[in-house]
Amino acid sequence: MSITRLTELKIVLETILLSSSEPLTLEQMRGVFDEDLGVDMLRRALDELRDEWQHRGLELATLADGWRFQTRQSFQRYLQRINPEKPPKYSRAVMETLAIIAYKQPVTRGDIEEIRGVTVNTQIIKTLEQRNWIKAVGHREVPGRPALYVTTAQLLSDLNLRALDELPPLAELGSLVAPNPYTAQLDLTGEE
Amino acid sequence: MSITRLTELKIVLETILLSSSEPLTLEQMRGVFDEDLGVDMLRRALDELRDEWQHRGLELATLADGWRFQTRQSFQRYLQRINPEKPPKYSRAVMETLAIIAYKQPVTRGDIEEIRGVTVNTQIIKTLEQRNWIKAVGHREVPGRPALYVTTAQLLSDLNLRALDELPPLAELGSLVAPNPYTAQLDLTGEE
Amino acid sequence: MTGQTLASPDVLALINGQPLTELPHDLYIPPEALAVYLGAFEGPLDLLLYLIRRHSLDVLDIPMARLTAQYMEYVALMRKQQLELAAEYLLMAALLIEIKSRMLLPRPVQADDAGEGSDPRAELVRRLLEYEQMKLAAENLDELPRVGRDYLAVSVWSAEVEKLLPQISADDLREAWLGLLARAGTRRHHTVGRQELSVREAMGQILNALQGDLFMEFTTLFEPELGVSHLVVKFLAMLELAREHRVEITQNQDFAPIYVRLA
Repeated sequence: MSITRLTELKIVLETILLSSSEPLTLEQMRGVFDEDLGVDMLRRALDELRDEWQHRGLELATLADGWRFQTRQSFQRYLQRINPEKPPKYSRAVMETLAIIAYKQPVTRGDIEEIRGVTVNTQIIKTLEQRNWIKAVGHREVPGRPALYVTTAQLLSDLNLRALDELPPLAELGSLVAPNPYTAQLDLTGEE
Repeated sequence: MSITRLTELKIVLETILLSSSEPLTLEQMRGVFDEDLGVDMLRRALDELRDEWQHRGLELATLADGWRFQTRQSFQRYLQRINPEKPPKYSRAVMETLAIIAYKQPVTRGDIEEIRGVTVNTQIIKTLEQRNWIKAVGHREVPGRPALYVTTAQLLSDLNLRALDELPPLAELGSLVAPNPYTAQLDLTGEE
Repeated sequence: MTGQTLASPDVLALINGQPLTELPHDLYIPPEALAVYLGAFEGPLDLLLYLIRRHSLDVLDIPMARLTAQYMEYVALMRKQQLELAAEYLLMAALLIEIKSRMLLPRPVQADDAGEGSDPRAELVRRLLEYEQMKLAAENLDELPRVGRDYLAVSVWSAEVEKLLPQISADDLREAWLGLLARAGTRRHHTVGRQELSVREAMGQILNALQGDLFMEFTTLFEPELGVSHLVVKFLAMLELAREHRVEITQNQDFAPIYVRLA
């Protein structure tokens, strides 16, 4: 491909990526061109495009559901001055419910209640569904047929991740407690 | 102004303009910077920015109510080939304005600004009026006689509701908003 | 080993082999803070974890008597404050008491394979650890850079996209209110902050401290560990009291200690 062609290709890619309200997949981007572009060519153009934006306020990010331009975190302070309203901050109840679904999926409401020790407010599930971070994907075949929840690609994209395994690793259960050499002997003496 | 400063200025301007969902006024752009930029300096930077985008797919356009990046006409054919899976979303500012009008009607622009704590962009009211979701129904008899806005039957039908009282109740929302993170710290000091 | 140590009359219990001679003193919560304070817990497991972490107890070796007693104290406080006491807290209380009573029963010397006769605390420990793991995971998740909060997705205006009108639902309006509420909530809490540092209250504290003692040294009336804002408020209160002639402030010579007493 000639240099001019590659430059043109990048201009079109930049334009469609900057104006799309959703991340674009490689397939979607290929479909835009009259001729059939190889995936390799497309990737090369995207890589170059990413490099060209290296020192600017936006970055070309690769996400679970495609590519998109997004602002760099270091520019957030400027953006906040344009739009001083803060997005909602989710309560611990909402975030814990989300964490359980993310790490233990698929789970039912009962599973979440078992882990958190409290009833799960319907509003919490609704809030997460509304944000399109979780969705029901069927039922567990037990009495009551409770819905099974999983997280969505949207959640990953919103957290700037490509796959579930990029979630922060769980703390090892063992590391949550210091090993206690006396446990065996101490069953009752500690008590009475 | 040194070349570096001007370059930095342009990077910030480019970033806020590309990421803003509504056109930005010169005043809004000036308010973003720590130091007080002269209007001349700002205009010069915007002019240079416009020139830099001359041969690309977006153009920096001057509209009645401000500046914005938009795609060039000649690139529309590429955009048409992308079938977005989801329609675009309204900005938070648009949604919050609509929510305030829906729940607190009739309200003036001043009322909305009071609740949101920021100026209401004319474009937002226009967007909602064009959608035929809100309309002005008279004036409040105070100095300036500001217009009073209410929601329309069209909004209810688009939301699939029969009456305004079918809007989600507000009372139960309180519990989902995270408690102020400082509250916990304050109370814990009583502990130490 | 256990018999020896317990022989001392002052020893209340053994914690990890160390004799415990005093009950912890830090269970006290200012009553006015209780409602907010308990509101900060996500439920009985969260409260239990707090108690365990607060007292550096080993989760794998929970002293059931102490933990149950402390937990019940909280539950009693909740009832006294007429807080909406969720059933989960009472259920947990019942569970703790059940475990404690089972621990009092003689147990088989050797636990069998089926787990019968194993430590009755085991299930509680498992749940506590699992909850703590998820609680930490939630915190980490919340810290990940999030679109809309830490950065924005970019989509510039185009005539093509403009033709597609955004669709909204009633829930979107609800979500918009949530954002408004979150901000209103921040403002509301600022008011609480002001009350916390009322000059009036500080004046009362100074007058209280001066009861009984004829003179007190000026500096002893301040608590620098509470931070600058407390110092400022205390100082304002002191000036106010002097202005109202309710205290008398004296200093014999330059750089000598300043004394305060009721006027």
